[in-house]
Amino acid sequence: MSSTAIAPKKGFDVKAFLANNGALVGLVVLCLALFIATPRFLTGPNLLNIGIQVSTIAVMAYGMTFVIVAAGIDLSVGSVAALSAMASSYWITTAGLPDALSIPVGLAVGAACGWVTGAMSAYGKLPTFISSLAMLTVVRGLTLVISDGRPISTGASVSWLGGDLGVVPVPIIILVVSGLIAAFVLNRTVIGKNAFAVGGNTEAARLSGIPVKRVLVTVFVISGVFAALSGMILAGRLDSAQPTLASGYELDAIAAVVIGGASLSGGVGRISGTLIGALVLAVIRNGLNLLSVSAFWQQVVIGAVIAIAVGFDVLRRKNVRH
Amino acid sequence: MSSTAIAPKKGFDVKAFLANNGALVGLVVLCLALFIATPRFLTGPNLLNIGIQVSTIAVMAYGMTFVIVAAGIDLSVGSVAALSAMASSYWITTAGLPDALSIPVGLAVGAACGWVTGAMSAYGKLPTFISSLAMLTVVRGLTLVISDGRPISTGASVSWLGGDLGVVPVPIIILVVSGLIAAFVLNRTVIGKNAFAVGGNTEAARLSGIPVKRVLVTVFVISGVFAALSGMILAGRLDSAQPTLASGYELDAIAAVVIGGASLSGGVGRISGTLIGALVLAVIRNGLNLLSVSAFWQQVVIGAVIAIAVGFDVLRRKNVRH
Amino acid sequence: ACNRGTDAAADGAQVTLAVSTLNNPFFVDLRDGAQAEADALGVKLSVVDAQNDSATQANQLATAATNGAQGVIINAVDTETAEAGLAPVVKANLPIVAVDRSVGNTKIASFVASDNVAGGEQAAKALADSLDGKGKIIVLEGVPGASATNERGEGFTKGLAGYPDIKVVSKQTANFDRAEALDVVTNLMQSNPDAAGVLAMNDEMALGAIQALGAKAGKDVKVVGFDGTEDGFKAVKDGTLLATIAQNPEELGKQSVQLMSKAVAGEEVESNVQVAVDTVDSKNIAEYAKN
Amino acid sequence: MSHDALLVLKNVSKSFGPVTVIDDVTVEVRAGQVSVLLGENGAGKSTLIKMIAGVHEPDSGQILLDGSPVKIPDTKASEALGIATIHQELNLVPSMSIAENITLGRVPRRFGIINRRAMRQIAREALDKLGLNLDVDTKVGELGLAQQQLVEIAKALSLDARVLVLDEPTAALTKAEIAHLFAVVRSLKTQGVGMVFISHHLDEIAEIGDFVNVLRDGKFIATVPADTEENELVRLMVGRDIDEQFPRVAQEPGSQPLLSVQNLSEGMLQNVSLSVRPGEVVALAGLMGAGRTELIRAIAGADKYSSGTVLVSGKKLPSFDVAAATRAGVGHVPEDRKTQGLVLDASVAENIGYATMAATSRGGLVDRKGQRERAQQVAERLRIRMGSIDAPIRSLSGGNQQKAVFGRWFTAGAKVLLLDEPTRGVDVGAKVEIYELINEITASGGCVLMASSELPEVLGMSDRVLVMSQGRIAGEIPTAQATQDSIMALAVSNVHRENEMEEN
Ligand SMILES: Nc1ncnc2c1ncn2[C@@H]1O[C@H](COP(=O)(O)OP(=O)(O)OP(=O)(O)O)[C@@H](O)[C@H]1O
Ligand SMILES: Nc1ncnc2c1ncn2[C@@H]1O[C@H](COP(=O)(O)OP(=O)(O)OP(=O)(O)O)[C@@H](O)[C@H]1O
Ligand SMILES: O[C@@H]1[C@H](O)[C@H](O)CO[C@H]1O
Ligand SMILES: [Mg+2]
Ligand SMILES: [Mg+2]
Repeated sequence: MSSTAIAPKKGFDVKAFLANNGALVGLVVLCLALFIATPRFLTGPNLLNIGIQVSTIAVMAYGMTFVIVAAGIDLSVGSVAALSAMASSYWITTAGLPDALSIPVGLAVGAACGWVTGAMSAYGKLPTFISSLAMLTVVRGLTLVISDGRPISTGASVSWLGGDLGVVPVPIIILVVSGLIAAFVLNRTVIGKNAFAVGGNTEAARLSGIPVKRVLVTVFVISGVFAALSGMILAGRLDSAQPTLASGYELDAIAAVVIGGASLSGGVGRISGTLIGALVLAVIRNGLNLLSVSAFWQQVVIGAVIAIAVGFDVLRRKNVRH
Repeated sequence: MSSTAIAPKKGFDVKAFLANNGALVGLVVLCLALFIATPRFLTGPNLLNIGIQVSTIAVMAYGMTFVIVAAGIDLSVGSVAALSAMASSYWITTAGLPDALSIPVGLAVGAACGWVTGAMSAYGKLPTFISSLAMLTVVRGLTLVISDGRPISTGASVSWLGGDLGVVPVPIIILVVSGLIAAFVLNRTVIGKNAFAVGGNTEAARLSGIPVKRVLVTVFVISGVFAALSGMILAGRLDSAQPTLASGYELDAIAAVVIGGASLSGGVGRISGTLIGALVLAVIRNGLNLLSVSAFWQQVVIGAVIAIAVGFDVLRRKNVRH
Repeated sequence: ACNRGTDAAADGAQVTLAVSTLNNPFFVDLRDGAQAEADALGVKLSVVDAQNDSATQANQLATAATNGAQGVIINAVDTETAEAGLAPVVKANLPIVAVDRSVGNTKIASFVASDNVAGGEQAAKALADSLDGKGKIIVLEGVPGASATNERGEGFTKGLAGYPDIKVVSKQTANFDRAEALDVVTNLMQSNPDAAGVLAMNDEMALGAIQALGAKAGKDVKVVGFDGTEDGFKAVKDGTLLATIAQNPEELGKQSVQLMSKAVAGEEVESNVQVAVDTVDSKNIAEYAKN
Repeated sequence: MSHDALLVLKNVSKSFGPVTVIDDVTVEVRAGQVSVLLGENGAGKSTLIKMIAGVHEPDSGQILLDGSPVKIPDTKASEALGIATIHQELNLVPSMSIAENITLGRVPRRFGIINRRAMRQIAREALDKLGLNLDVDTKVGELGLAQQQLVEIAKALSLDARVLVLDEPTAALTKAEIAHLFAVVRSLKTQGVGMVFISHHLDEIAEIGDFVNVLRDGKFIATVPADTEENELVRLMVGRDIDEQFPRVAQEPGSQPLLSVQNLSEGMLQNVSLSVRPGEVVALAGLMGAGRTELIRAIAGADKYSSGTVLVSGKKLPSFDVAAATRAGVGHVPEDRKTQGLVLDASVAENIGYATMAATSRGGLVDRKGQRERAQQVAERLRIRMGSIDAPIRSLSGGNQQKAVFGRWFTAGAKVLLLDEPTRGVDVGAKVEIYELINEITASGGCVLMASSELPEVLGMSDRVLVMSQGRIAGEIPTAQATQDSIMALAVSNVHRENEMEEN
């Protein structure tokens, strides 16, 4: 008897492909439908638009993927994006400190927020839904306090995040580069693998000597940093940090991660899936605008398409598990 | 040899009391603080106000408790409240049909929405986060479509829901009566027990012959009906069904359930806890208004108090488990 | 820079109307005014709703710049950020008409609006006068940080400056929302039972306040709103609302489309169109109320 | 086929994807008899009985009940046909009470309203059959694994089924509970209930079985009488002979204790002191609920303790810190692999590698190649039967999962191995592999503290036996002098004897 008695079939396996790319199929179907419906969809400028538009949610969702993989949830990302953008703009515009530091300051604020949320859950034992809900409110309040409810202009470096590098929009570059980094950290480093273990079975992870609390704090710090980056991209695109920036984005970010195949009960998730999930959302919105669907019906359609896109993902799971 | 080696202590057990009433302690502390801070807090009229104000979130959260106990989540409740209120008002005000049926129509709409969400998850295998998120968007869109973005006046019976019966406000009566019904169904009926079983261990429930899918649909229908009731109370208090009614309330409703001691991973939850959770939220808001805390700082304080209130609940768990 | 829609030429111009939100009757009226005019002129109007989010609006504007629209009418979510959001539209060389809210320094064909600061001032004066210049009042603010909130707040301050005996006992937000105003005012009347007036930044919140005040509304406590919505007028007629600052959203929408269709045709248009803001109270309600 | 067959699985097959797990197997269940299913880990025993339980439908073949073909698409259908199943892995709702679990899916009710009195009554009767004196309102999550297993058994018994399937019900039980269970099984036999019994404890087969169906690699091998000699059963099962079931090679223990526990108290544990020297295997014996698991967990850092010290090589370990214990060379195979041992969605390689991941990483990067190779090696040594090293561990049979948890600590090079029922559900052949690894660890200067309810294992593999009773160490016996009776005598003693038995 050999320990690997059961040899897997070789060659291209359609089921296996579907298994790993359920949401991708949904995305492709969606794009095909739009391509048939309107010639404007598949033009260079429109694709660039989609790339820019997807960047904020996708970057935020990259960070969220870590939290969800570790079986948590981070409702604070929208608020953290706003506070970070506000802090980085305050730093230069109001406080007059060196612009070179404004992006690091924004990222540090994001990390600090994430640390607090993570620590409340890891050491204070609050469910992450509650710690991050509390932070959602607190951080939005702080954003209003430091801005006095008014927008603050961004400095040159944050504005650059929303601009172009040659012909390529900077948000798209960040989308790709930060996605690669996120995927690398999630799949290749101890941090990422620990997140999977903690999310898959916290007790088993703990009994294997994995520092569960530190892992929880770490994933929230990562989420905070990505949220900060996302907030600064958004502020950069608007040339201004708004106190209401990114409010409600948390649900979109979570949806992107889940559409991408992650499970809210933890242990499962991929950065490429998250990107696909974010693209599904961005493409639906873009397409409905292109098709001039009435604003009220747009909402109906968006909801339906989210359900259908994830439905494709469910199909794949049927093909695999029993 | 005795298999019950560890005999439980008799007499009043402070730990056990805390164990079952963590959030209650948080609420009491909160009330004491407010009582010291402002004499207006503990007046009859103000307590009635709180009762009325808590009713919408609490009623919504009663239904949510069933879903969370069954390890689901229902993000659609705010939208369902709005659609039901709108439908019941449209029924009489716009369509001119008999007022006597407007409340049943509203409840039926809520049940139907819940059925769809539940069916998407039970039979379509979508995670409840996604099915209910899709419904959140779809149902809000439908509300806008039927109202064309404008408020519709409520009929007499829905308005009555927001009025008084003698000296007692009807919302408070509904708060109490529907709470008792919810607690009865959750604890004493097969429906409730099945929800606990499915949420506690789906696989075990399935292997024990519990119709898991039907249970999932049922809890969503219950949630839909309570959301509808909550929406009609709110519309009754305003004498008008608004297209934006109850938007964002889902997070409050979920927070109430979790503050009340339920676990988002399912299998745990109590209606009395949910009521306490909703009261914590309502009392904070009422108190901050009474104290005229600035709008910006209010958000900071609300977030902090949510974290602290749940912190009390965590304390209790420390005292009990190992 | 992009393919302009030649296919649209047959039925007239193709224009995008980017609205801040349609969850508020005010903007629904604005859209209706615009749509009616567009139908009359044979303009193909596509309406997008940003749901009060600047970034969503920026996305919609970017899409409009590449989807073959020949002009963009914008009701900005926020004045400050509109400038950046409109950049792709400017780059595509499309004419822009701003409606209701200004769009910073962007070069636009025309701006159609009523003045929020002036309106705020009028509202404050109407309330102060009815209280004979003295008494405690409550201010209900809109969504924190929204330009309408900031501008009307500025107007309130200006308007109340002339009445030293009017005391603002509490300033709270109800996020432009009727249900929220109901709870906030109920609570505030507990801590300030002797308040004599409520100054609300829009009609929705004023109506919530009236609901909270019950029988006191219009008698012991005067309420002033802003917008002139249908429900607002009805409340003025009933005597529960002292006054509302009527903007004319339908007119705003209508004019913006007229201006746009001229701009698309290459005609010169007036760069600044003021739509009158009126204080509507029991004296002149008959001219406004529809029924 | 005999004519008193109650239930027949006729030429059934089952594949998962490309893998054929059950290949044209025919077995029968007879009224009033216990049919034993015997086979190695992964042979297909659980898969086969899941066809009767309504979990899997056969891809081909037939199920005959009373001679006529039936379909069993789900659990309800199975129950309706009078079949009750105790699955290998526990299927209880931890947040619900014992009574609620026992009546799960069939609570006594009227108009949908639960009759709580009747519910408790049913539960109490079911527990009584097993001689269990537990409060039926206790939450199942608060029970130890053995008690949970008994609740699971009680639940199936309360169904009054015609066919009762027991998939390794005794794996987590001590002798006393097993005796109770077998008494119930015998009385069910007289009532004409047909039973299927799966166990890796060969001595139980002769004791309770009537005939044995042997499976190997998903294929039917033979039907033999239950009193067939153990060696013959092993040969049928693994296809080769096993020389020695307990190949313990004792070492001369070192002089300084490697693991030393002093006056540890927490919960039911009272002033527990013990020490284990390099090269030693010390067994912890005791009755169900004696506190062995609690002790092992406290030493491993899994639970807090209120007083006492744990030393490894003379250095104090912080309380409640598994990571620190791991760094000090402690390895812990927990009692319940499913809830405490495994990340079910992760691959076999990842599960084996958790304890070495951080230590072998470079610059925070996981050494993926090395991790896989190490996992592959240990999987081969332990003969883990799997699709591939990258298959999710969920798809492995229970015994193979158990071997993977063990493999994790072997790979990590743990010096102090804390084993809690280490061979639960492991077949005779694979047990030997695990024992060999234990030998290897002690030969290289490591030590093992092993809680086990399997007395043959305790007697066969340890050098010394510590017997626990009610949270105390009731006594110590050198294994060479220990007998089942001498151990049991200490296990039931509730007297305070710590003075007599203070060691070192
Ligand atoms: N859902 C599944 N998907 C893929 N493979 C599976 C699945 N369930 C079982 N298997 C495979 O089927 C084989 C038989 O498993 P089964 O659980 O029936 O073994 P068993 O005889 O009960 O072993 P044990 O004694 O360890 O419990 C194993 O190789 C296992 O990996
Ligand atoms: N998490 C828990 N909460 C409450 N009681 C517990 C918990 N874990 C164990 N116990 C109880 O503590 C006692 C000691 O259990 P432990 O598991 O240590 O015993 P054991 O000797 O390992 O026996 P077995 O594992 O066979 O049950 C038992 O009575 C058990 O019910
Ligand atoms: O003018 C509008 C209305 O007053 C509305 O109520 C809020 O937003 C403003 O811009
Ligand atoms: Mg098995
Ligand atoms: Mg044990």
